[in-house]
Amino acid sequence: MDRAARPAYICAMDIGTRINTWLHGRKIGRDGDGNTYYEDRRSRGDEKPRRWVIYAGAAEASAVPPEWHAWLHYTTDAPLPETGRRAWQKPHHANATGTAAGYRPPGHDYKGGVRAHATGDYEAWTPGS
Amino acid sequence: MLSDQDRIFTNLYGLHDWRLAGARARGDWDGTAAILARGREAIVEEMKASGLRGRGGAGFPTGMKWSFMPKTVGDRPHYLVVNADESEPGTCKDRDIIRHDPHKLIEGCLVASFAMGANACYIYIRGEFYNEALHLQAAIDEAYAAGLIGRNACGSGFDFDLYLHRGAGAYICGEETALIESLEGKKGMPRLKPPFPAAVGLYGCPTTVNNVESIAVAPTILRRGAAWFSALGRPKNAGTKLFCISGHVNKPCNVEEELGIPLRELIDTYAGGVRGGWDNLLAVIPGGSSVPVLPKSICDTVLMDFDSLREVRSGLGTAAVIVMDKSTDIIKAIARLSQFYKHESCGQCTPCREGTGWMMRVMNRMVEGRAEIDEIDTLEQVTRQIEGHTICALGDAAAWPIQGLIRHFRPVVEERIHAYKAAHAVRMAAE
Amino acid sequence: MADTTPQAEPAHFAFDDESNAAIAKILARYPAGKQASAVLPLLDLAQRQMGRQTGSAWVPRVAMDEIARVLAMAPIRVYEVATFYLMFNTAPVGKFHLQVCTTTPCWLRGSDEVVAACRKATGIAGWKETSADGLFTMTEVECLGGCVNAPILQVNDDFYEDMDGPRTEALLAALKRGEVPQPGSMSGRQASAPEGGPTTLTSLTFTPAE
Amino acid sequence: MAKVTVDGIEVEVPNGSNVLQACEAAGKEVPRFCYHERLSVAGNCRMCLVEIEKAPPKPFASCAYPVADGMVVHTDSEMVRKARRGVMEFLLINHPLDCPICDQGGECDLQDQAVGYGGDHSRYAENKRAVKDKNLGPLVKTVMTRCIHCTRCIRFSTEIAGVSEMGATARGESMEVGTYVEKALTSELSGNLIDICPVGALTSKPYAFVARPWELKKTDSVDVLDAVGASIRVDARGGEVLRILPRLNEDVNEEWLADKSRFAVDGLKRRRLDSCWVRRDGKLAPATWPEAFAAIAAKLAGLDGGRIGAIAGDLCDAESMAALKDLMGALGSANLDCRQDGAALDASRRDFYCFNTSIAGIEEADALLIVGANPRREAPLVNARIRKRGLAGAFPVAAIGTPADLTYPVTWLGDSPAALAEPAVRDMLKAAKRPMMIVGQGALARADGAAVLAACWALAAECGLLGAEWHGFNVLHTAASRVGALDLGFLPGPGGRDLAGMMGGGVDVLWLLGADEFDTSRIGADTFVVYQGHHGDRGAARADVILPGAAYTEKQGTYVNTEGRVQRGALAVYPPGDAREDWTIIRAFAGSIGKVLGYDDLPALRARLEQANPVFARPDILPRFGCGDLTGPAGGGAPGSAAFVSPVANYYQTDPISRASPTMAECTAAHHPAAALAAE
Repeated sequence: MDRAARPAYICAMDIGTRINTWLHGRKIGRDGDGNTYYEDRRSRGDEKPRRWVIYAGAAEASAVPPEWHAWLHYTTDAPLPETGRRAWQKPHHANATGTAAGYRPPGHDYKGGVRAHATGDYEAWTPGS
Repeated sequence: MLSDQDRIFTNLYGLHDWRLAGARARGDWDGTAAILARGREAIVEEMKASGLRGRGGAGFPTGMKWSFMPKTVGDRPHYLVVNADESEPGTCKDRDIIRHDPHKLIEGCLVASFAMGANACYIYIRGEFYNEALHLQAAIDEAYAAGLIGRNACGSGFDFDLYLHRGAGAYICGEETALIESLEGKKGMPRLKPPFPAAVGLYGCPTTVNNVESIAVAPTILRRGAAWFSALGRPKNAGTKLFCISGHVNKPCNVEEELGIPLRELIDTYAGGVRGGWDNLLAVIPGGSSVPVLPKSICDTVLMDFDSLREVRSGLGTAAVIVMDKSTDIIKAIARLSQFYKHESCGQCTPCREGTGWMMRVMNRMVEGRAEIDEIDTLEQVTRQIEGHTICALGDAAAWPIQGLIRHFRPVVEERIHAYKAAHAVRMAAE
Repeated sequence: MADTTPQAEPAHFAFDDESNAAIAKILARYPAGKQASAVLPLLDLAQRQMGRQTGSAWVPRVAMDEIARVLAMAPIRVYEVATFYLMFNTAPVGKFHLQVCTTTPCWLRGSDEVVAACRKATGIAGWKETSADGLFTMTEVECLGGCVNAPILQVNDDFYEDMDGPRTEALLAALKRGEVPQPGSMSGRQASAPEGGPTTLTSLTFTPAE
Repeated sequence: MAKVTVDGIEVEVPNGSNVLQACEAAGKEVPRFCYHERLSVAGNCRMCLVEIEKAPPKPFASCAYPVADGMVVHTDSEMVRKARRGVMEFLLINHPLDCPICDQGGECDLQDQAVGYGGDHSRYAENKRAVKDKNLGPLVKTVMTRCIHCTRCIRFSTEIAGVSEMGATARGESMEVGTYVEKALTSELSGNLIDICPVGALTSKPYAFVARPWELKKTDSVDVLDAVGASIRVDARGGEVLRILPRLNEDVNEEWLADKSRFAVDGLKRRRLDSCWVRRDGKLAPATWPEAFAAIAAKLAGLDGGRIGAIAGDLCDAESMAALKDLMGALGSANLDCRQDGAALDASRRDFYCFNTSIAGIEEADALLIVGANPRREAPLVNARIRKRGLAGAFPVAAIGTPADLTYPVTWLGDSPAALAEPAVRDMLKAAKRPMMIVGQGALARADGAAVLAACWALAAECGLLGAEWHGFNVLHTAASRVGALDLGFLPGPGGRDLAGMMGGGVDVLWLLGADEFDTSRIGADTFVVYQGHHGDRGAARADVILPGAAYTEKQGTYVNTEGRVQRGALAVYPPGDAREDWTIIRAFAGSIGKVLGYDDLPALRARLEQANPVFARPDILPRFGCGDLTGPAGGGAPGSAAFVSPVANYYQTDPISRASPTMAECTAAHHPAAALAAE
């Protein structure tokens, strides 16, 4: 099943979060995938300001890129810049397990092809060996 | 002050002849046959009446220990084993008995063995006492030649063989069951008790293990009577005792004195006083390394006997008085003892094998001050985790000096830690 | 730890006549069937024989195997014993085995100076090392049981008592010259009596019976 | 009996038990590392501390404290919990926290007990101790840094295995467990060190980093690599048997397992027969089952039953042997034999060929004569029992054969049958109340075997080994299938030929059911050989048709051990490739040539077994019996003068599985360099 296909607005929790965001949230920024990040507008005394994300699409925690993940979890005070990425850094993707994009081994019912023969767990005798 | 006439070890300093002729001149081997003629029961009763408590450290009544041996000799022979594995830091009394008064010990072996129905006795002497062992062996040979021991010892009709066995450098062999193991040709690893040696000891036979001093005083007690001996000292702490006074005193020495002598009198009278005067005293370890250290405030008044020292949460141990003056780094002195116990742990049971190393390492850091304040409590808890959880008493012995240090000198330890922190904070700031 | 360096380990060990005579005496001390008791004395004997024969008193593994054979024990039991007790050297040592006691009573009386003097005179840096001339091996030992005569330096079998830095240096210099000074207190006092002579037992005189 | 109250539960335990046993009796778990029921008490781990009322206020090591009547024990008081936490902390300070890469992980006493009784963090800030690993040979891997010095391994090797090779050298913190001199352990029971080690210090070398215990499917089964029939647990993952462990069976193996049975497991993955082969034009070519059956049927067509023969091998299950016997019967052949070594076994009475005293019964005996056997090599677990009995004292053991170290004192009286006449033999046996005799295959597998067997029986009858309550006559087998085959009568029928008679063209078609232990070159050049088995070994090399069968871990088989104990093995994994359970092959072949064997499934076949011999109706149970009839086995001639030679020269390679095992080859190289060289 493809989660992205599900309309986001019908989720009740999402509506509550949107109202709360409208009342208390201060927008901090938006990542490349369109997920928007908020922080409490007012101070909460000694406690840390709450930080949250409104997903562009289905709520999928692994969709948060590392730059924003650090900020969201109070590792950094400000989100890390998304620019200046190194050549070996791959673009961020949400965990695809369970979606159509997930990995399937050759021979999987949805993938087709031939499953590798289970070999190597014993060594057969041949004449003369 | 004990009069010379009441001293048992009259050749303590080796001023006189240690051989048989000299020993006889000092009264040894006098009427031994008559003592034996009193019979097993009478000898044990006399020893009980004398109130002699074992001189090896634990202070268990010697007569009672002898009475634990089976009354009749069954198919298993009885053995007396004399513990001459004197290795407790601070202690050097048995060495003087062996090299200067060996016949007292040999006579004691005969009498004690007779009292326990043992026809054979082994003296387990620590291997480092090589020259002392030569003396003792020569004395044993003399006694055999003179018919004092061997077949029909002293003409009493009792056959008695005495053998000398040299150890090879292991403190733990001073523990009675470890000593038996070692004597059987194994590693000196203490045995589980029960069964106790009086039931299953050397070669699986009933065995009693006694300290050299306990055995060596026996003939004199039996000759002069239990009443004489018990009149010396204090109630329940009867008799005389060899004290070894070492460390920061003007004249370190061994001396025989009554039990119950005030510590200060002992040091001032015999050892020439503390270096730099009594007020320069920092602390005293009153009974060999295994007992907790005492600060000066307690040393001022404490009496040197089993019960008085127990009251101040220390012990008489082997009566080895280690004196430390104010110049001493007390933490280092105790840390060195921790190293001793780590080195001498036999490694058999877990708390001691692992704990002694742990304590040593923490203590070594504390010497520098490279520690945290709450580590003092951790260290204290570690000592409690060792104490009472081990097969033999070495675990306790390793724990007590540190407990004594923390009990009486915690401020010193804390100060050292603060000083280290201060010194290093400055350096860190400067960097 | 286990194995010693192969070049040091002799290929063969057998007790010589002197040792064999001693073994017979030693075995007589223990009840029949309990000959394992003799393992400590025999290890000591083997070490002394090695000292006699090679100048280095230590117990090679072949000697342990020989002892196991003589006493009908499993060799591992002999290895266990030989490594458990400190006095058995499982690696070669110098002609003079300097055993410095540094336990608290000796340390209080200045064993650090003795150690420093030993280092200076022999050029040995660490414990269990042998000097370049092969004469000295220095070992840190625990309490030697002569605490009122501290500090103590044990050279092979002999205790040298009441040491300090200069006395240590003098002793080692004498050993190097081939002299063996009289063991005992280096300050000249009488055994464990206080400095300046005994203060007790002075009123007693003894005359031999006949 | 002593009444002891443990945590409020009152239990009665025999006098002389220890407190730990009393706690177990009360159902209270007491953690322990050094204590082991079958080893002497060391009391050194200090983990089993309990509180005892009216004793000094300190915790006591329950394993070393004898019970007393009226004792009140607490295993869960505050003092006990604190003490255990303390000991656990000490054990862990120098134990590496390398559980993720430790093979003991998941079945580690230290791990389990640290969770159950330890604290939640370490206060030890110093460096941990590191210890050099020891090389104990090809079977036992060491990571000595993990050692907690419980000395179980030292006590096991000294007490149970009887080889004093392990020890603890040096002392205190520097104490190290090992052999001091680097050497492979010479015990046939060394694998048990892995089981008794409570931590990951001693682990299996061949199994290192192979699997985690929770990944394995465990199947209870029976070992067939010697005739003891030890209870085992087969641990498999997927189609692979990864390891074999002993299972508790007081009557047979206690909780031990011999090294070959444990470590030959990698032989199950090599040289496997996984498809049919048919010899065409002198060369074996792969074939399908119908092709193979057709080839055999073609050869059998029109052949007289007397020209057909069958030989059963040493690892066969009773089911396949029964099926093969029935097939031969249907073909009209009486040429059957299971004695590849030619042992002169008399199957006319069961007690002529069984270990009648039973293995556990050894502990009741009070004298032992061994004739022509080396139990240490032929049946290490029987040898361990003999040693256990010997340690209990008053157990003279005499032996006739080639002197060898059997790990207990043995009086060697001679090496040939002549020694049976030694007066010392009779003196020893007659002086005993319950004497026993073990006759090995080395005494029977020879030309004068029948005479030796009769002479041994006569000696037994004379010396009081055969009483109404006590049966002291024992035959020690080396082949797991042998007693089962004898029970089924897998022997030449009336007029049938034995193995020797089938050689050299004695038959035209010879069916080898896993028979690899005889010289196949003796088979006549024109004899058509069908080899049914699981390993390509001597038999397969000579075969004209190969039918792939199942190894003992791959079928539900019944085996009868040397005692005559009927035991059932279980299927742990399926046979590889086209291989099938052996009895189904025979059943299918019979069907293909139109013969009816009378059973189509395992229950029916087992009913057939029971019909053939009622002993098969009672698996696992071994009734003890005396000897009612002193009549001896048929003798024949007088014993010769040749010396007895044990049939097992190299313990590590005795059958197709162990010969295929690389681990066993390594052991052979380590312990029998000459044999290893000859194999190459």
